[in-house]
Parts: sequence; C-alpha cells; structure tokens
Amino acid sequence: MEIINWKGILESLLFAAGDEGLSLKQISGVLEVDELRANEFISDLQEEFESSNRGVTIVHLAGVYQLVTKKEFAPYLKKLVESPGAAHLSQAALETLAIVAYKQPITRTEIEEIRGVKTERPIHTLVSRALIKEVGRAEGTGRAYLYGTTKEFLDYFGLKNIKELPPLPEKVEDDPTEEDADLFFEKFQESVDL
Amino acid sequence: MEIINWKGILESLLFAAGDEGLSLKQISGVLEVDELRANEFISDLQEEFESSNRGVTIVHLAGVYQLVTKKEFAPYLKKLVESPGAAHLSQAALETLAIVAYKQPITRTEIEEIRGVKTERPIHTLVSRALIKEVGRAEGTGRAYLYGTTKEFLDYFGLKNIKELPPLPEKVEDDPTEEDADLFFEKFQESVDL
Amino acid sequence: MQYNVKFDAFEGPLDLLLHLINRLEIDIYDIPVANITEQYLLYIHTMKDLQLDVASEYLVMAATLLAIKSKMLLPKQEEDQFDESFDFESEEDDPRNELVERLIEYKKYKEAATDLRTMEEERGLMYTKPPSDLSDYSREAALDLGNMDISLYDMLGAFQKLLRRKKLQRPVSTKISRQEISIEKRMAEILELLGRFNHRKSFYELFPVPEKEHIVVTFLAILELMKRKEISIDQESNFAEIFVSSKGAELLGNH
Repeated sequence: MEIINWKGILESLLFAAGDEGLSLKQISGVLEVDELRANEFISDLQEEFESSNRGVTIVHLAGVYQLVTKKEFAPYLKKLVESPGAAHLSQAALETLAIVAYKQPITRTEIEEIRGVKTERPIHTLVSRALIKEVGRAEGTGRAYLYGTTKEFLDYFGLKNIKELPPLPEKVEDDPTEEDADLFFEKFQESVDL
Repeated sequence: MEIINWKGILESLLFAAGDEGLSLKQISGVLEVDELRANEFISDLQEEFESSNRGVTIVHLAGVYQLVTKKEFAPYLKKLVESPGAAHLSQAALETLAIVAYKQPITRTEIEEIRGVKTERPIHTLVSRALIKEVGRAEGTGRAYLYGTTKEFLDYFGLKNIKELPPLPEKVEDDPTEEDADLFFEKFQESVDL
Repeated sequence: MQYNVKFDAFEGPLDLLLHLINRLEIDIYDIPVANITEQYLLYIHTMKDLQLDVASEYLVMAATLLAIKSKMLLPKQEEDQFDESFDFESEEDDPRNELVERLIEYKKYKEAATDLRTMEEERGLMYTKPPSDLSDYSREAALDLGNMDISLYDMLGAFQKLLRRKKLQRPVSTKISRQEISIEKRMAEILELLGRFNHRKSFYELFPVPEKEHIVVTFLAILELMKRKEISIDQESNFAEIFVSSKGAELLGNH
C-alpha cells in the first residue's frame, strides 16, 4: 500500500494559501477525508510545528487555518524589514505600483483583492515616494481614496504618458480563437460604452 | 549560553519573504554571520526539508532563495485552484525566447533571420510578460533595439542565473519530437491524395 | 477548419523544411534539392487549394529552393576540372550551403525551445506565496527616488509574478463567491428591467456589467427570450440603435 504523506501535503497546501488560509472544508475536500480526520491531521501537524525547531506554526483565525511565523522570531523579521537592502522597492511595492499603473483610479481594497494580502504599507511607501497619489474618492459608502500614478512616476520610468506603458498580454496568447473572441468583446465593449 | 535556533529563524525569514525571496546578503545580514556561514545554514535547512516529510523546500531562483512547495504535491495544489490553465508560452514565443536567451543582446531582425518568419508579436508578448527587455540599441543605421532576458525569465524557468541554461545543442541529430507534425502531415497527405 | 488549426503546426518555412527532411529521412548535410523542392511546393499548393493564407515567407523559401535547384543543374565550370582541390572547392560552392546553415542554426534553437518548455512545466509544479505583510515590524524609512534602482521591467516582473501566483492560489471558496449568473436568472432580470422601463429599452443598456461572462450570459438570455417570443427586437435602419421590447410594450401600444 502506498503511504500518503499527509503532513507534507497539508503543509504545502497551507503554505500556498498564504494569508488567505484554508477552511476545514477546503482541507478535507482536497485530502478527500472527512472533516474529523482532516482536523486530526491539522492537530498532528500543529503539534509537530510547535514542538520542533520550525520557524512557522499553524493558527486558526477567522474560520481558516493558516501558517504564520512563530512569535519568537519577530525580532529577526523586524531586522529584515529594517535592513538596508530595503533601499529598493519591495516586491510588494512594485506589485502595488503595477496594479495602480494599469488599473487606476483604484482603491486600496481593490488592490488588496488583486494581491490577496494587506497592502497598507506598500501604498504608504509609494505615496511617500511620490510615485502614486490620491486622485479622488470612490462613490458609495466609505468613499475610499482612489489612487493613481504621478508625474514623478512617468519621469522615473522615462514615460511620456501613461499610454506608453507596455500593454499587458491577453490571457492565453497562443490560442488564436481566444484572441478573436477578445477582439469581439473589445469592439462590443466599445459599443456598449457609448 | 543560549542556543540560537538558526533553522527556525531562517525558515521564518524565508516564509515571510514569500516569492520575493531573500538574497544571501540579506540572510547573512539578519543572522549577523558571514555569507559562507549563511550559505551553510541554507544548505543544512534545504537538506532537512528534502529528506523529511516536509511539504516545502528551498530553491535558488534568479539570485534569491525562496520557499516553494515540493513538486510531488502539485496534484493536490491543483485541486485548490480555480483554473489550472496557467498561460503557457506559445511555440513562437518559446523559440524567440530561446534565441534571445542564447544570443543576447540581439535585435528583432537578427531573431527573424534565424527563425525565418516575422517575430514582432512573440517579442511583444515576451516584453509584456517581462521575460525579455530592451537592453540597448544596436550600432548603425536604424539603431534597432537590442533585447535580453530579465530576472523574471530566470524565475519563470526555475534558473539560479543565466549560466544555468542548458548548453545549446550543437550537433544536429534526428529529431524525435515530430509526432504532432506527423499528424498534420498525414492529414495533409490525405488531402493531397484526394 | 481542421487545416487552419493544423497549419500552425509549423513555425515557418524553416520549420516545414526540417519536418520534410525528418520525414523523408534525408541527411540534412546532403539534401536532395529536387525532391525536397517538389515536396515543399506540393505543400504550398495544397495550402492554396485549401484556400489557406500562405505567409509570404513560405513563398520566398519556395523561390530560394527553386533557385538552388537550378544552380545545381548547371554544368561544372571547366577551370575546376584540373584543380587539385576540386572536391573541397566544389563543397565550398555548394549552392545548398547557406540553406543548410540556416536550417542547422534554426534547429538548435527549436531544440532549445523544447528544453525551455520542459523547464516551464517543471517550474509550474512549484507553488509560492506572496510576501507576508510586515508592516507591524517596520517604521517607515523615508527614501527618495534617487536612491532607488528600479526599472519598468522590475515593476512588470513583479506584476507577472503576482499574476502567476494568483492563478495558482485562488482558493476553492472564491469559486463559489464568483459563481456566474444563470441564463434563466438573467432572462428574468431582463424582463423585469424592461417592465420597469415602459417595456422598451436600448439593446446596449441591457449590458451593464463589463465582464465577459456577464455579457455572454446576457446575450444568450436575449436570444432565448426572442426564441420564446417573449421579447422582440427592432431597428429603424441599418446601424441605427437597436431596441428590445417585451410583450407589455405591444399591449400598451408603445412602439
């Protein structure tokens, strides 16, 4: 009989899920075991994480299980964040910048939906470096700030205007029928937008 | 004397860095050890990950170390995603990319001479997917753009650095990868025989 | 249709030639030009017969092949006859040389592309996670733009990473929350909407959500409603605005 490496599978799933975490239901679904069994696996793995020299552990937050770094290592994370290597923009900031550049005007919540993680700090960084700025307020409740790129952004990247940004690739470029359909939808969209 | 849990610290750092990864310099900076020592820690942890029932491992991609799920668990992770249809590169884009990777810096015209067909679109796709970039201008009339590969290229193909590219096949042997084309040829033959 | 799709099996004339060489089990260094030219032209003619668009590169190659073929038919020049290095020189002058070199060069990269494909697949088996939000640990370090060394490509690269990651990461639950609307439901919505607007509305106004799925579902819903004769469509003249009316409109005498 083949021995299934439950712990390995579970860890890989939790890792890839990141901050979004996984519900018991999702875990039992993927492992194809009932929830009781899934719960046992989680407990076992959690215990192993806690009792070993592992850097992460499992927490149960807001209905989902997720991996987090152990509290005792916080000083090192702090050191990482403050290390001089941070002189260039972090990937988080670059991702955020790209989203703003291509989807502006856009609210923080919308950015976070795309990134799947909290984005307060990258936005703050980008604003303080004048690469993006508040360009207005969204309609509706909350009236969240809308962000857009700045003139400094264009200058920094040597762009005359925002249209000079390289266009994003259409989904699957090797499928020509897909592209025709996209063209159709673009045309259609134009007429709908009239 | 307090025993420092290097492995735990390193794992928590790599976990937090996610797919941004950490350079050897960053790791040695935070751990306050020289790079040789940091490298040892990484190797030790990597070995532990590989030899145990862990779900993740350490890879060296595009100059940084990062945690990734082990390949063997991909079937389970696939169950968790909505559409596994990651946009693969088309054959045209891959051929173009291969030429750029091995002959960089290179102009579009030079690529087209090798491929024997127009290559504007594949180049466009590759630039917008950040796999290649303009790295300068050719001498002489026209001053055409020269293209080279990017950091994202290394990451996308799982390479540590550009030197890790497999050597370009020098000898021409019989081509074993002809099945698809043969299928075409049969069809083609049928229509010719009509 | 089938042929249209299959035509893409070749990346150009060089790719097609390599295929023919392989299939006919020809030595690439000693190509029987007459034979291969015949095969090549047969292919091109069939493409045309099938009314496929033959790219100009294929025609240029056909001309090249014909030129090589005719050069090879030319008698050897007299002066070469008593030359000791006859063989060597004749090899140098082989009209096929340039083509062979091109084929070999192209083939190298075609094979390299196959390697890249394998690497792409392997890499696709590894899943990552986004960088954690470490804002709790940081105090803002103010840095001016001059200190940064980033390019547009760094930004694009980060974005591609994000796109790749997201594809791999959307948990199952999102699938449920993003469930698409059914055609039945959209049909009811359209009828309800028409009812509210005097039973008549501009066609385009029935597409309020700029999402592909929604547009498709709406379009199908309209077709289905037409089939069931629950709505009708009118347009005063070509290119004029299209209107959709529900039954109530006729009853009320509304256009």
